[in-house]
Amino acid sequence: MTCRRKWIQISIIAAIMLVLPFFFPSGYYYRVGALVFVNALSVVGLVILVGYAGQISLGHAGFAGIGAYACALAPTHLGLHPAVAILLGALISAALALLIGRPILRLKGYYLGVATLGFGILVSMVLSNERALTGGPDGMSVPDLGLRSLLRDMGWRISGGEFWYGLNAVVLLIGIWIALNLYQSATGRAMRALHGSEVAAQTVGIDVPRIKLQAFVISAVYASVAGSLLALQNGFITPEVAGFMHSVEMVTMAVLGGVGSVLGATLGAAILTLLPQVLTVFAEYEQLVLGLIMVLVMIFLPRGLLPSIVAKLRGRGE
Amino acid sequence: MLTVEGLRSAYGRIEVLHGLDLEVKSGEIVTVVGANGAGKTTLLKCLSGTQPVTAGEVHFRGDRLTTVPAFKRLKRGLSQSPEGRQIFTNLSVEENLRLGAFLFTDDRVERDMEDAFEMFPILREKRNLAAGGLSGGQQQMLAIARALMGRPHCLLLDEPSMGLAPLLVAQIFDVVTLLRKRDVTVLLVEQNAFGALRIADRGYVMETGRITMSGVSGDLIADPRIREAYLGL
Amino acid sequence: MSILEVKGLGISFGGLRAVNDVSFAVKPGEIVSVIGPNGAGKTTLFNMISGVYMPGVGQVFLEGQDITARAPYLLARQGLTRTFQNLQIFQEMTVLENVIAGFHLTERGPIWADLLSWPSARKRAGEVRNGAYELLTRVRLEKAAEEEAGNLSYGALKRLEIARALAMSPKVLLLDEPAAGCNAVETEEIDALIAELAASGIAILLVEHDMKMVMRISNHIVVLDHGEKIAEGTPTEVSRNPDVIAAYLGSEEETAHADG
Amino acid sequence: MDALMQFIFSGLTVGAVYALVALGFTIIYNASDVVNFAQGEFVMLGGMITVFTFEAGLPLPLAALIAIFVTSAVGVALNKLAIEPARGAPVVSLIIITIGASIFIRGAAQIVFDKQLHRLPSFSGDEPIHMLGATILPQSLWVIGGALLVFVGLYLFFTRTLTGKAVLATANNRLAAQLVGINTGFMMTLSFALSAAIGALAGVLVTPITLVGYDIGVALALKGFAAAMLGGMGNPKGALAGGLLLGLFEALTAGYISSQYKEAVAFIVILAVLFVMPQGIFGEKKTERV
Amino acid sequence: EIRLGASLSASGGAAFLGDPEAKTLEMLVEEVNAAGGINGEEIVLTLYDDGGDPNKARTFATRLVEDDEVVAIIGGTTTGTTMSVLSVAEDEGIPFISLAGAIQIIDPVRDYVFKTPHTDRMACEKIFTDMQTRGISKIGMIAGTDGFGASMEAQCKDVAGDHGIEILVAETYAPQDADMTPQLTKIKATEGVQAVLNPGFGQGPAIVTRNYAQIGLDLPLYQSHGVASDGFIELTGVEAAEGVRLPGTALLIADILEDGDAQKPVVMAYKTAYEAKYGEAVSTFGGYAHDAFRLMVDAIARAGSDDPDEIRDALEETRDLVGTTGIYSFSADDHLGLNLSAFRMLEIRDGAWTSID
Ligand SMILES: Nc1ncnc2c1ncn2[C@@H]1O[C@H](COP(=O)(O)OP(=O)(O)OP(=O)(O)O)[C@@H](O)[C@H]1O
Ligand SMILES: Nc1ncnc2c1ncn2[C@@H]1O[C@H](COP(=O)(O)OP(=O)(O)OP(=O)(O)O)[C@@H](O)[C@H]1O
Ligand SMILES: [Mg+2]
Ligand SMILES: [Mg+2]
Repeated sequence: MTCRRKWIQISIIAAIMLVLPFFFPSGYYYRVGALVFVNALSVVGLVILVGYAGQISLGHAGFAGIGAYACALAPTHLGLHPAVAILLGALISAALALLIGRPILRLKGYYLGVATLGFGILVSMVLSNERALTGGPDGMSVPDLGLRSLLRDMGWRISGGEFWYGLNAVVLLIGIWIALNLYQSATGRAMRALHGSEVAAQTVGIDVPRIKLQAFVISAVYASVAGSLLALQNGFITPEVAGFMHSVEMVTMAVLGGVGSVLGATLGAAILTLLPQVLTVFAEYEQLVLGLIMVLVMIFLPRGLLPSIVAKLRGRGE
Repeated sequence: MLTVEGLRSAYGRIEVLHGLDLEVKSGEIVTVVGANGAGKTTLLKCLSGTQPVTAGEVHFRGDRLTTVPAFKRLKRGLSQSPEGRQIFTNLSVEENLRLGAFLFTDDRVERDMEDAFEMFPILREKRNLAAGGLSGGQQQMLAIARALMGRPHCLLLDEPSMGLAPLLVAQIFDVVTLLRKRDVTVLLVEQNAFGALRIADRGYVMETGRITMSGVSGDLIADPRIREAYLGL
Repeated sequence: MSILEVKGLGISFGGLRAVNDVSFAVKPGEIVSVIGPNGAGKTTLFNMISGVYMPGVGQVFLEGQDITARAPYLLARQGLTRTFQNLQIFQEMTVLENVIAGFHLTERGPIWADLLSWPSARKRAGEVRNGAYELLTRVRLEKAAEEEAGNLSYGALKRLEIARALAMSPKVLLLDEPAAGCNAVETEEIDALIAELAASGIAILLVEHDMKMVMRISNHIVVLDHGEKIAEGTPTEVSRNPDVIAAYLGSEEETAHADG
Repeated sequence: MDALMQFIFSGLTVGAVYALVALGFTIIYNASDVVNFAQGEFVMLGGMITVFTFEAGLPLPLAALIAIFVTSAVGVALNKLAIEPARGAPVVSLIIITIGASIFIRGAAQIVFDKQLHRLPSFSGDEPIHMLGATILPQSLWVIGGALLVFVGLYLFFTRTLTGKAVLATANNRLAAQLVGINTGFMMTLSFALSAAIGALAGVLVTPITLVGYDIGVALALKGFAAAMLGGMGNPKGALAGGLLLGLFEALTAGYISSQYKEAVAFIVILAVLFVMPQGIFGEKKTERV
Repeated sequence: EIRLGASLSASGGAAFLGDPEAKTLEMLVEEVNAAGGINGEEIVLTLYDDGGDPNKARTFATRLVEDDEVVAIIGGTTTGTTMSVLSVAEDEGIPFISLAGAIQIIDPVRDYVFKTPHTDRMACEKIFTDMQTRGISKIGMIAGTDGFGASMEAQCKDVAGDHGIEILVAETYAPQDADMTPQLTKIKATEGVQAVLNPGFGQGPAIVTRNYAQIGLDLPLYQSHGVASDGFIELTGVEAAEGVRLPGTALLIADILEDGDAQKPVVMAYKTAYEAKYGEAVSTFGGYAHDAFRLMVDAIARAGSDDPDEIRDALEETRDLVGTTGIYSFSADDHLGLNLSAFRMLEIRDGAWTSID
């Protein structure tokens, strides 16, 4: 039953991804779509950490930064192919998450928040201070993934926007599929259980520190891959990608969409990515309206968009 | 003193109280018994204002109470010792008691606190410790003592004997009896139905959100249906 | 041969000797009750045995192995689990999922299998689900299976905790006031359940203030007061012990008064 | 030696700024468990409103009072319009509300005021005071004094007054607080008003040193948050100590190790402290038993 | 109509730069349209605020090209945002004039990319030349860690040797730091330092300058063009600012320019119009936007078409266009087209700018 729900969810998203381009008036919309998918990917990862396991992170952009710079640095300095660099970035992120996760995850609530915040800041500081390597705050360019020219050689000509829209969509679908698998698995349940009560989780045999660590590492890998994809499609990267504001943006997307829900995360990412694009008509008032919308959503849909709406719909049904 | 008419209440869209009528007269001890999930706690929460009422009316000492916010009900003389104790775990025992008398600043606060310590000497021993560190039963004592600090005309007790040792259970029932002498009315929800009915004047039986029986305590104790369903005799 | 053995266990909280030099043993299939006044140290004793607190002194043995201060999840893997006096429920999961979580040790597998929804992982999940339903039926919560656990009444939650603990198929089960919040009839049901569990060979350590229940089902009783063991023995021995009567039970009349 | 003194003075000045922000967090946190990420915006409003009213010709003390008053009103409005309607929402949602509110306030400030930087004249002139071989600006003493004063006030409020206890009770168990007759809604309003007032006061005091612009809030909120966590959230002692320590770490690192990595070092110290004391230096363990 | 696009950092960390740039563009578009547009065609400006975020800047650049169908883009307040916009402009063949400082924007030369501000390197050279004439050879440096400060710091370190300047000590501060006395105390304690250079923008340089006075450092202090506006003197205070030197543009000293100066009419016109419209002082950055706009309008007018490629070609043929920053002449291998003479060495005396060239 739950398995069927998983496939329904994935099919709905896939269908939306497929149908949307028919309504795109210009190439710009592919770009925005591709961004939505990348952001959604990192937010889905965050849902595993925050929504499932109940552990906050205010520094997850740090992992995005690592993934992004792996794709910028490894090809230039190590001569690796960018695709390999994505894996390398994910590996480094995972290793780092493993390393710092142990001590950090002993902390609770806001204390964990400040520790992860510190991690994120350290990463972005290294990225912007080690100018010789990373180009400093001005950033550095990222080589092309090369996949598009490969496709072209095979006789399939697509624009950059279309290419990234497609690639990110596929990666996001895989990310969602994995997150949904996890949700209904033993590990995912253990994560949600320790979220409810750590002592009780322990008494049923759940190795709480280990499960927390798993959530942390998995979500770090999501962020890292998202960071890599972002860097590759932009062709240029600055330390902003690892900055505090990006971390906050990720958490906001997760909470806005509904922090326990993978689909909600996608929705949250979509909305917060689209909003600034829509709000440009307000020019000066953009920030004002953005803040207002955030507040209003949380007031009227306090559990996040998707869960609250679902609850409302159910209510009417009964 | 306290009258409830047609009370309905729901969690979300699931109604759990389906129109209750109930009356507590001044100076009476009235008990409500019922199985797990019957809605006893929900009833008390409606009376103390911490659970919204969807229909029906609550009147207390002549005033309509139905829409009065929870924090104003203590001022009117209605105090509750809630299920799950709900003490301030991060504050000390003494601060918990002091806050029980939040509405008062006169000298009587000190005396009431002394009374509380008389009643539960262990609380005096632990007065400066965080209440969260107390044992389960000690927390229960604190919750009752705190409710008394509010100088109620009517006291709502939700399973006051839960987690208390036999000696203390007896003592709690003694306290309730004593309160009547001080003109405090008591509405008592208890799983220890036998003990509760013994000290109560009247009793109500609740089943899945409805009152199914009511009467003078003695009659209820004698009623075979009750003896079988709730007293296990 | 005893399965659980406690030797000279003690702990202090800033000067207060909450538990002091307590020893006793439990055999498989035996029900041992720990009774004593409020604040006597019963829950603290449980906390030390189950690894939630680190004992100041003393040792705990499980099947002859020293398990003192071992992490709770490791103890769970060795077959020792417990319920809590202050409910510890996975509030935002459904009732059924709470019990499934209790099957964690049966269900868990390699993480990649979980991430990729490998057939083996799905198979295990399916089996566990059925087991969970059975347990819910046993504590009469099957109707509430899909309900969010936070919505249950207090008494129902107590039973849910027991079901979750049973999901572990423990060898030693610590129950902290399982009948609190249940009326006399409901208590009898829990009685029966506990007796049944003991009959199946589980060693049960019970804390409970309902003396009728304790006297009825215990094989052995340990009495604590102010952290010290003041008496132990069969229900009859203990109930006649003047120290126990003074510290805990009160006079016959009072006991009757309290328990009906 | 002289250099060390100079680093210490610098650290205390900056630390006092952090401490003021951290102290501002304390009250709202104590009333609701919410870290109000709009706290930095209160500081900004305090500074900006003072600058604009002062430039409009009002005397500085009056301008400052108006700023504090108006900012408190903004705090109350924030509570009434955004926090209270969301009652019962999970804490993360409330935090997102405060983040949204901070974006909103910043957006409003850039329209109502401008995007320029501004400065107020120092209260007691700019002549540096020479002490122990180093120099300190009189305005720094104002800031340090302000932080101490707010600390003492808050400390007394939470330990000596029934209202203070009622605020703590509200966060600890809102249901129980209502049962003992505490108007929890009012306690929230009160704490937002006080927090905002403290923030605004900080803004007035630090503007002569750090200048003020519509977007200074985020960085301040961040540092104040880190300081509060270092000291232990919710405890005025922790806020003061955390702020001053953070300032000192930064100044000493800048002086002796590397100015480039001074924030990094500060965060590493925070991580190290939390490793040993997971509740911060003065943070009390929440006592919840199983 | 002619569609122009812009992506600027009107908010965020670089709002300082982006805000006057945006205001300038809006003002000038109005002005040109009021005067009949370009060759009778009205200009339609689509302006986006990227908040200093390169990722957003790229999205907006794509939007400008694909959705708004602009024929040319002005913008990229910071180097990071410029680099993001740049690749879109290159890919799509849209002429783009950047308002950011880094040399990497036009070196190597890219077909469609131009820029108006001096490079950081030029600012460093101007400063070092001035130091040389004062006999200064050993200096300390304190730079902001923001893009502007870090980039200029790196450039200065790079060219210092060419001018016989040795950097004895280099410190940094974060953009929103409240006190820089530790760093300055370290510089003060460094043996042999003859002057201090502070690349940075925003409040940092003002606080550095005030701390400089506080700890009694009496060496010459050089600021960068990043703070070349009257606001800097206000924020710093007249006393502390006394004697500070920086490389600035004609715009700052419009009032005291000699009458024969070619730039005088241009800067006066811009300054008067801007200050009248917005009630705030002009800044160098607004000047960059002004120049970019003028260059673009001039090129479009000469091209006589709104074909991006023709505009690009016309831009590259620009000769002796007088702007507020300097006089521009682009060529196939120079897409900046300014020389060092565009910079003027300024000193603050009695709370006012004076030219010391
Ligand atoms: N927060 C809640 N949300 C949804 N449903 C609830 C909630 N609390 C209680 N219920 C439901 O309301 C009904 C009545 O519960 P209540 O707690 O009032 O029972 P009770 O008589 O006090 O039981 P007990 O003796 O176990 O304490 C139960 O069916 C319960 O599942
Ligand atoms: N974490 C703690 N901090 C401080 N004191 C504690 C702590 N845990 C237990 N205590 C104290 O130790 C004593 C024993 O408590 P415990 O909870 O074990 O009692 P109990 O026998 O379970 O009582 P009850 O029957 O009321 O549940 C009590 O006085 C309690 O206040
Ligand atoms: Mg109940
Ligand atoms: Mg106990």
